[in-house]
Amino acid sequence: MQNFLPHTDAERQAMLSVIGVEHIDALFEDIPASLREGITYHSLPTKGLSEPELQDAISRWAARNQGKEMACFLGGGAYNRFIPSAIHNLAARSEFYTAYTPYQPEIAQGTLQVTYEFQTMICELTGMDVANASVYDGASAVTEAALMALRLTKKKRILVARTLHPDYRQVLKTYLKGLSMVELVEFEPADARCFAASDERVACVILQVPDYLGSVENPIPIRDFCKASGALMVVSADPVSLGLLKAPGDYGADIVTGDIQPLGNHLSYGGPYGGYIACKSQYLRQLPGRLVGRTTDKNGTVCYTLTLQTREQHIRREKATSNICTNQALNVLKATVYLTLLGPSGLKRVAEASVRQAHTLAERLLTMPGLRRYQPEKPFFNEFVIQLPGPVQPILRQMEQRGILAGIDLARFYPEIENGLLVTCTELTTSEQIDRYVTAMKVALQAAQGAELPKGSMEAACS
Amino acid sequence: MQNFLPHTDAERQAMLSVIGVEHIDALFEDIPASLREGITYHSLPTKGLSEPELQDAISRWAARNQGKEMACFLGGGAYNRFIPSAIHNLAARSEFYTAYTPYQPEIAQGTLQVTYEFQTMICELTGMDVANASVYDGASAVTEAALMALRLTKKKRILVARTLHPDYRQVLKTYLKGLSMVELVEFEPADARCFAASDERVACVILQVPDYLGSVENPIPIRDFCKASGALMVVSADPVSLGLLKAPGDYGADIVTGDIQPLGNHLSYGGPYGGYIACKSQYLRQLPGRLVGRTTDKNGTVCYTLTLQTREQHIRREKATSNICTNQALNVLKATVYLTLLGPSGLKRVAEASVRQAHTLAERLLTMPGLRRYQPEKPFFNEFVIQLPGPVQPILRQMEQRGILAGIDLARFYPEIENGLLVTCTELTTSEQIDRYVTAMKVALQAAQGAELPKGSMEAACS
Amino acid sequence: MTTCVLEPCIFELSRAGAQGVSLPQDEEDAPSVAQWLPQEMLRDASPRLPEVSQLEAMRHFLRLSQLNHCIDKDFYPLGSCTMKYNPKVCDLYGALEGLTRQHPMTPNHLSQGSLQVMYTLQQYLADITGFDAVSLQPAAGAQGELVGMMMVKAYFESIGQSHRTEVIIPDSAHGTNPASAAMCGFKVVEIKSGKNGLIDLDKLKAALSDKTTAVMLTNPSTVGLFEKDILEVSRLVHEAGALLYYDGANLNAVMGQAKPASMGFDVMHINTHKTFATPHGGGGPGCGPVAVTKRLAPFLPVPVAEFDGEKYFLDYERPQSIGKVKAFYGNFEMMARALLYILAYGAEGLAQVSRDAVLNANYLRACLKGDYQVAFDQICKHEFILTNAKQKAFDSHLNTMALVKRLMDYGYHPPTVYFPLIVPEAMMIEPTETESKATLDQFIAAMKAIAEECRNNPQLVLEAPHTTPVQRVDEVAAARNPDLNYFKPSQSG
Amino acid sequence: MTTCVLEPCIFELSRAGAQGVSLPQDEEDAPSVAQWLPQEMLRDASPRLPEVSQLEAMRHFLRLSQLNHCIDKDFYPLGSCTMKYNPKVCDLYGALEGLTRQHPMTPNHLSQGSLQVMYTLQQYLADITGFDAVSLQPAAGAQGELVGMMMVKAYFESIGQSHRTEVIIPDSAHGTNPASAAMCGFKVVEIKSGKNGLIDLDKLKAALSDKTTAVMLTNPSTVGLFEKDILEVSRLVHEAGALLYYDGANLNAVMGQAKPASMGFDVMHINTHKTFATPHGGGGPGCGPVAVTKRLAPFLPVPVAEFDGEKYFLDYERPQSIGKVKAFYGNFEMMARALLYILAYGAEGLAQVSRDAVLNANYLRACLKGDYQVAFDQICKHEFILTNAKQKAFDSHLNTMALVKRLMDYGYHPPTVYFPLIVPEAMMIEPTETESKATLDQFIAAMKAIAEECRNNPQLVLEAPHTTPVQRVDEVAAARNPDLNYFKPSQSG
Ligand SMILES: Cc1ncc(COP(=O)(O)O)c(C=O)c1O
Ligand SMILES: Cc1ncc(COP(=O)(O)O)c(C=O)c1O
Repeated sequence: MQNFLPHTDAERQAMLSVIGVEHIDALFEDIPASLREGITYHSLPTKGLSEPELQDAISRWAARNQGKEMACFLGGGAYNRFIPSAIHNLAARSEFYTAYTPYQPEIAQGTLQVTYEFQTMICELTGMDVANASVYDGASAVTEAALMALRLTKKKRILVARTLHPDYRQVLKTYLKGLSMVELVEFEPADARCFAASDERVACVILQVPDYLGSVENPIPIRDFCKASGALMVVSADPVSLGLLKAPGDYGADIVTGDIQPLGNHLSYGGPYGGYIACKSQYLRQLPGRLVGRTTDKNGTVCYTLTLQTREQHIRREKATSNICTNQALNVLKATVYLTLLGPSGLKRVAEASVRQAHTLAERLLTMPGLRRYQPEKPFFNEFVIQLPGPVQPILRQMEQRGILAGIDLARFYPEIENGLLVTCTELTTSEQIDRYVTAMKVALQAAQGAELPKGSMEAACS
Repeated sequence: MQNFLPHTDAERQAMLSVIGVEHIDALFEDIPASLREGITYHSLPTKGLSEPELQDAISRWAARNQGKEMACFLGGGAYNRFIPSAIHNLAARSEFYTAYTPYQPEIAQGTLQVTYEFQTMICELTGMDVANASVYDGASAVTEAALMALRLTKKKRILVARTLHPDYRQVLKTYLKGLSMVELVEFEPADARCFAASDERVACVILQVPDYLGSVENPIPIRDFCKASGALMVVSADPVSLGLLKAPGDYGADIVTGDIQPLGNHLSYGGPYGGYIACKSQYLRQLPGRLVGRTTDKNGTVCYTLTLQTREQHIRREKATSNICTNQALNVLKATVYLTLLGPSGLKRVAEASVRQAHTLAERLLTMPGLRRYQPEKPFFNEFVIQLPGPVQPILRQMEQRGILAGIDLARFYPEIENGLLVTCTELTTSEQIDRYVTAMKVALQAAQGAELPKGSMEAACS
Repeated sequence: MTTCVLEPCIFELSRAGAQGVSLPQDEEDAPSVAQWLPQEMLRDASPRLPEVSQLEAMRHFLRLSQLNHCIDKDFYPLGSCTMKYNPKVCDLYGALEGLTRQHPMTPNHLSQGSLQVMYTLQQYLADITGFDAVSLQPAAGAQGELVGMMMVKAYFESIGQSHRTEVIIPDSAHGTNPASAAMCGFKVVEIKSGKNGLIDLDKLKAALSDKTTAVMLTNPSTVGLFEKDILEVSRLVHEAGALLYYDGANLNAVMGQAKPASMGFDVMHINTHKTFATPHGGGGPGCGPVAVTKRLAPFLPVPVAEFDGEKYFLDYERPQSIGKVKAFYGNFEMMARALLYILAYGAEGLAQVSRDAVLNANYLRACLKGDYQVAFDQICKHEFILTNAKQKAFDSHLNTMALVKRLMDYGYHPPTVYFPLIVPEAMMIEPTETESKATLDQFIAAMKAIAEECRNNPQLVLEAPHTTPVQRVDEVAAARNPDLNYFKPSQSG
Repeated sequence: MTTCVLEPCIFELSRAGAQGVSLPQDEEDAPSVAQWLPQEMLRDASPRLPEVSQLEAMRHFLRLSQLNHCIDKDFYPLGSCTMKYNPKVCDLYGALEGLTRQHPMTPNHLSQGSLQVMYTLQQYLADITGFDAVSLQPAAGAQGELVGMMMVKAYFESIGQSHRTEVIIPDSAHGTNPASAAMCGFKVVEIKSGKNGLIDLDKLKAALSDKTTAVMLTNPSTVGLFEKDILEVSRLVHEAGALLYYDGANLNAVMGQAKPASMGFDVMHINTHKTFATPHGGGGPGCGPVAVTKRLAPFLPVPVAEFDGEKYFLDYERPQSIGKVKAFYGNFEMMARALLYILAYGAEGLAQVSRDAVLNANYLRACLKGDYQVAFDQICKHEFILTNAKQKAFDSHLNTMALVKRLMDYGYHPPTVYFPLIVPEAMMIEPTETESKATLDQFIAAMKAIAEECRNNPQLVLEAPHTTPVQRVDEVAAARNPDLNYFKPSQSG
């Protein structure tokens, strides 16, 4: 079996003689014999699979997932959005797909210019001056922003909204654990008292707009608090929402972060996505990750290059702004093509359609007895929280049986919201799906009221 | 809706003023008003569909086809073969996919060199000296070969084997209808008498190896007949079979044709595939279709160009060797990549596996009471004909219900073969599928014996 | 500096034992296939197919691809070819196994998706052309022409007029027209075009007779002008008892403006790979549906996709059919792509396609006529013809070929040249509707720059191209000593 | 001849009103969304995103793509980066909606395919590395390092040894090692490498103390040599009560030869985008799984994929877990691709991968050592280091950067340069196993030609590259006046 290895045995032998050894083992004699003895990979197939078998394996994995056949009302930081076909065609091009990091600008202008264009688009969406070439995802983006704030303000207290994506909060917590004396304080944005008085100890306040529960809150009190406290205002935002909503820079944010998945990237069970960080230019030197700058070459041709690399680990090592090296460049390419194809009006339309479908569904659900919206006074974007009259899981199972992924059970993340279900619509949500959702919910609620659930669905509920 | 049109209305207006007219209608005044009045396309949607709607439409078409979920034992000139993934990646590249015919060699070396490589590979497979850049499909290839023979020999009689693909025979007949005095005679290859005596009137004898029914017959009597009669020997051959079987040139063929679908091209409900024609060099000037030749440019660089174009319609018009213009270049690319990836040993292995699976299945079927092979004395390749004890259609319906496309009912093409079913295996046929086939056939035969079929399946049988 | 070395031929990269893809191993006890096949029919020697690793194969073909011009990279003002942009949404086809893995012999009831595509496309094309019935079977325009002519022939046979054996074709026609008519056994009668490149009615009248089966026209004609006398032409042809064939290569100019059937045509072909944007793929595949009036419908190739109100099916019960011209049903993928294209635009969008195609052509014509001679300087349809008349005044060697080769240095594909034959030194420019004004303006600037170079530095133009991978290919040598096969480079020919 | 004009910035192509994709029209009576959102939170002005047609967008990005070097086009001898060929069969991923359209919050029982992939890959990676447990969550190698260090920290806290605060790292290490340790709040203690670029045991002993939490090593080290004293190193580290971290960037050298766990390491990361060929995509995405011994397993990030004998599920019940480092579960697509890669090779194939990777490196070393100084001239593993020592003798300006820029003119990507820091003027060459002997021989010829040029025509080398789209980019100006945003080209910085 040749697999993807090019050498024939004859060639291997010829190369060994050039090297001046008889047997390939001679090249491994520096490895202690005790390590080499009896080494096996017993759990792997001994021989590689052939390509037809590999095609078959991956098709079978895909067939064992049920998501794509169902109407998807899941969101919470990952959105089932329309992906223009041109994106795949371009991203699949070997010149983008199989290129390395553009360290050699002479032969990497493609990736470099795309990144520069991406940086600019992110600045336009966020109202910031500069943006980087990506970090891992929305969670690491907001975490890196917090670290920036710590370095910039030299203070040790971070206030984070409880309505920031729960995974992002967890990542933030995990990263900050390593740093001594840093204090991470969660606040409830609805609680006006939090920001009544300024607090000089605060390095930054982190909020999400629209927040994890879909609400669009007034950020001005927090902005004023930050101003008064000398703290940085960090906003995490779904970039699609910024097609319609005010750029955070316009209401005073200092650093804006988020995840570019909704910009033409597949859901793919959670990744790869990509984090963006944008900030005001005075914070540039503390921005982590790669940056592409525009310059000229020796002939005066406009060109692009990685720049300000002294912020990065390969130059500054333990003093770098971050340890990030490999980033999410291909996701950046997809996002850049997405924003190019949609343009400002397309992005706005996608945002508007999502908002409209969410409100249509919410209005219909809220006419149903037993369903309430959590914090009904708050305006929301394309997601909202419904409180069910009873436990969420059995209702989800019922809805699944009708081909609907009805939402995210908030029990794990927000136990204080009783029987809370986060429901998401996007521009791909159809009216027919909304009808089906409403009907299925009625049936599910009735079944739930009918005390005992049928046996099958109870079992499923435990899995 | 912008669709894929780039102009804004303002740009349109600006262009009109440069042209010197006020309104776009002024550009259409040469069309009689009576033609323009009230023109509508009532059956089309008035507005174009958006891209999400288009994505949805095509997915729904795909979902309404059931073929891909079933075990496929259909063949008969279109084969369900393994397609290496690299082919798609390369064929999807805009540089190949969206290029025009390589009339300008300076900026078309990619397509030109690929075609030259293809021509060479086809010659290697067929044992011929030259091959063209493709014609439409295997049917038009064999037809063009017949027309070549008519021109070359200036005779009027064509003998065609009844075991040539029925569609190919029909196409041949359709094309020859236009030509006065040409006589198309079908012969039964099994009938030794056909070729007992030479016949000076014959322009060519056309046979298929392996033939439509899967058999591999001895071509030597026909070769001898052709030699003796001054007729050309035309062989139509599945190129995959030529990885294992003798090149037709080695047993005396003058022109070899076939379809390149099995070389990395999708089944796609019948097309696009691609026809190849290869011949001895003395027939070159009568070869239809494009040809790529190797030459040099003004700097001495080796390069490629379309050549011998004086055979073609755009130069020779009604005297051309054929009317073909657009051909099957992208299918040629796929075939060339396929043959490159598989190499001689890979192609042989594919052929062998197909032969082996077909014989395994045949042997198991032939142990079942009531099943016979048609012409059991003949060796066969990867297809064979089973004669069922009763009508074929109800059995096919039964097999379909078990997820099996069991074969091609020969009733329309070969009514003389009673209850004949053409069964095909390829290298993708798995042992598990063979097991399922055998079991399903048993059940189907039993059901058929049980006199009446259930009502549902009878209805299906009539569709 | 390294010299520009193009890619070696794949056979030069071959190494015995290398392989580009891994196939399943034979089982240990797999029986030899030799037992089942006649010994004398087995190969003695392997074909010399290349043996390379997958990476070597990828690099080879990727590098080759980069030597190509393509519409996704830059402008292709190729007259008569309608090189428009193909929306990438059509590429979804390749990802959908429901379409790609459907065997053509799958029974109708399991192929409803494919059949729906075919049936719907037939309906739409009938509507767009104004005809009554459509066959999607022909693989390209030329085969569509052939089918059309075969039907004409069958029709006249069916009404006992087999004595009709001539087809009248103007000298401006594409080469496939006479070639197709000839393949059908007809005698081709060529008539000279009038001064505007349009039909000369007197010549037509003179040529028409009771031997005429059909007149083949392209409208707009191959000079890019609408046959203003088309209704009169149609009257004359039908009066002579003949039929009128429409070469649909230029349909892109008249959608939403006029239907070929209303013009008086009886039969036509459509090049979906021109008008409906199935891509050219380096020369194919295409799809060349034929559309006909009721009178000719019985002769369409079999099968035709039909719908019984519930299910789609393939109809073979057409006793007068000419038969088949392709195995199975035609280039199905191209049909699906054309249907997507039509759906993407809708009725209003297709009308706008033609308006913009004509707008773009007239804009280019208006902007270029100061620097180049326009063969027929009037409002054109989707294309127009320039000649070298002004340039050859500066240097008699400045022929059309020299001018367009120079265009390559500016990144453009040359226009169609030396066609139609009735205009000496023709450069036929068809911008299509998918080119933006910005692109057209850049092209205009390039053309003007070349006109300037012809004045001031003709040598620069005469030695062009300068920046392409190869330059001035020796086509004479290629034809004189044809090298068509790597292993047999010299052919007696 | 036209001058080489690179592609304009996308914003320069923008035209108000143009659009690249068509979206569904709002229904006539669609309610305005303004009613649902606070007026003051709505945008006043649109973001200046580009407005172009789909064709303009395609051309822009296609042309940009052609300015890139890529592994599918030519050799990438980038030390430490393991730029191997990615089998195209992995690209099937993108066509399978069952994988691409799976939302991460889909319940376990509806995500069995994805979970199977994750679980199986965890098992395989544990086997290959010899460790007991694996988390696939880190997005890249650097995040894997960070997770590893976090676990080390959590472990020492759990055994009451929070006083340990130092991490020992050799000066040859990749920059991410000290950066990751620092992000975790550790003090980095750098130790000088020994004469062979390997660990100096005395220096290690001197640095080890009861403050040491861990020693981070790369093995084979960044100079491409196996730490021959690794067992002794491990003994010393563990004796000091510290843990040993394995930077898996060089795993490609030792598969089938030695398992990191057997060498005595406690924790490691794997770069699937190096060893297991998930492609680099112009800089990412990657996937950086961490593997650990039983002792550290309780601290792995949540969730971990588990299997209960019937169903796969995500296990969050890990009370000692360090928490999460990524939203959801990591870069799933990269996991699927890595798993396909491992399946494509199997156990024997992976061993052969390392053998061929080492063979190729030693072959290049043997062939180049006549012309270039080899930093450590002995049998190497998968990579080795050259310097400019011989060349600078001809012209003192002939530094490493000049040499490798010249290599671009021969069509190759330069090696990794100026890394590791311990070798001045390092050129680090890692051919990987997917390069054929023919490619290596061509590369050798190019390197020899450059050596020759350095002797005879140093200016040619010093002014290189000559054939690339841009040449000698002004990086100083880029850093001095950072222009990072098209609409705000000048930043105070
Ligand atoms: C006017 C005209 N007629 C017919 C054809 C032939 O069409 P096809 O190439 O699809 O066979 C062409 C194609 O170039 C053409 O331009
Ligand atoms: C030795 C070494 N360690 C760590 C890394 C960091 O890995 P990643 O880029 O995946 O974050 C690299 C990558 O270049 C490396 O070469």
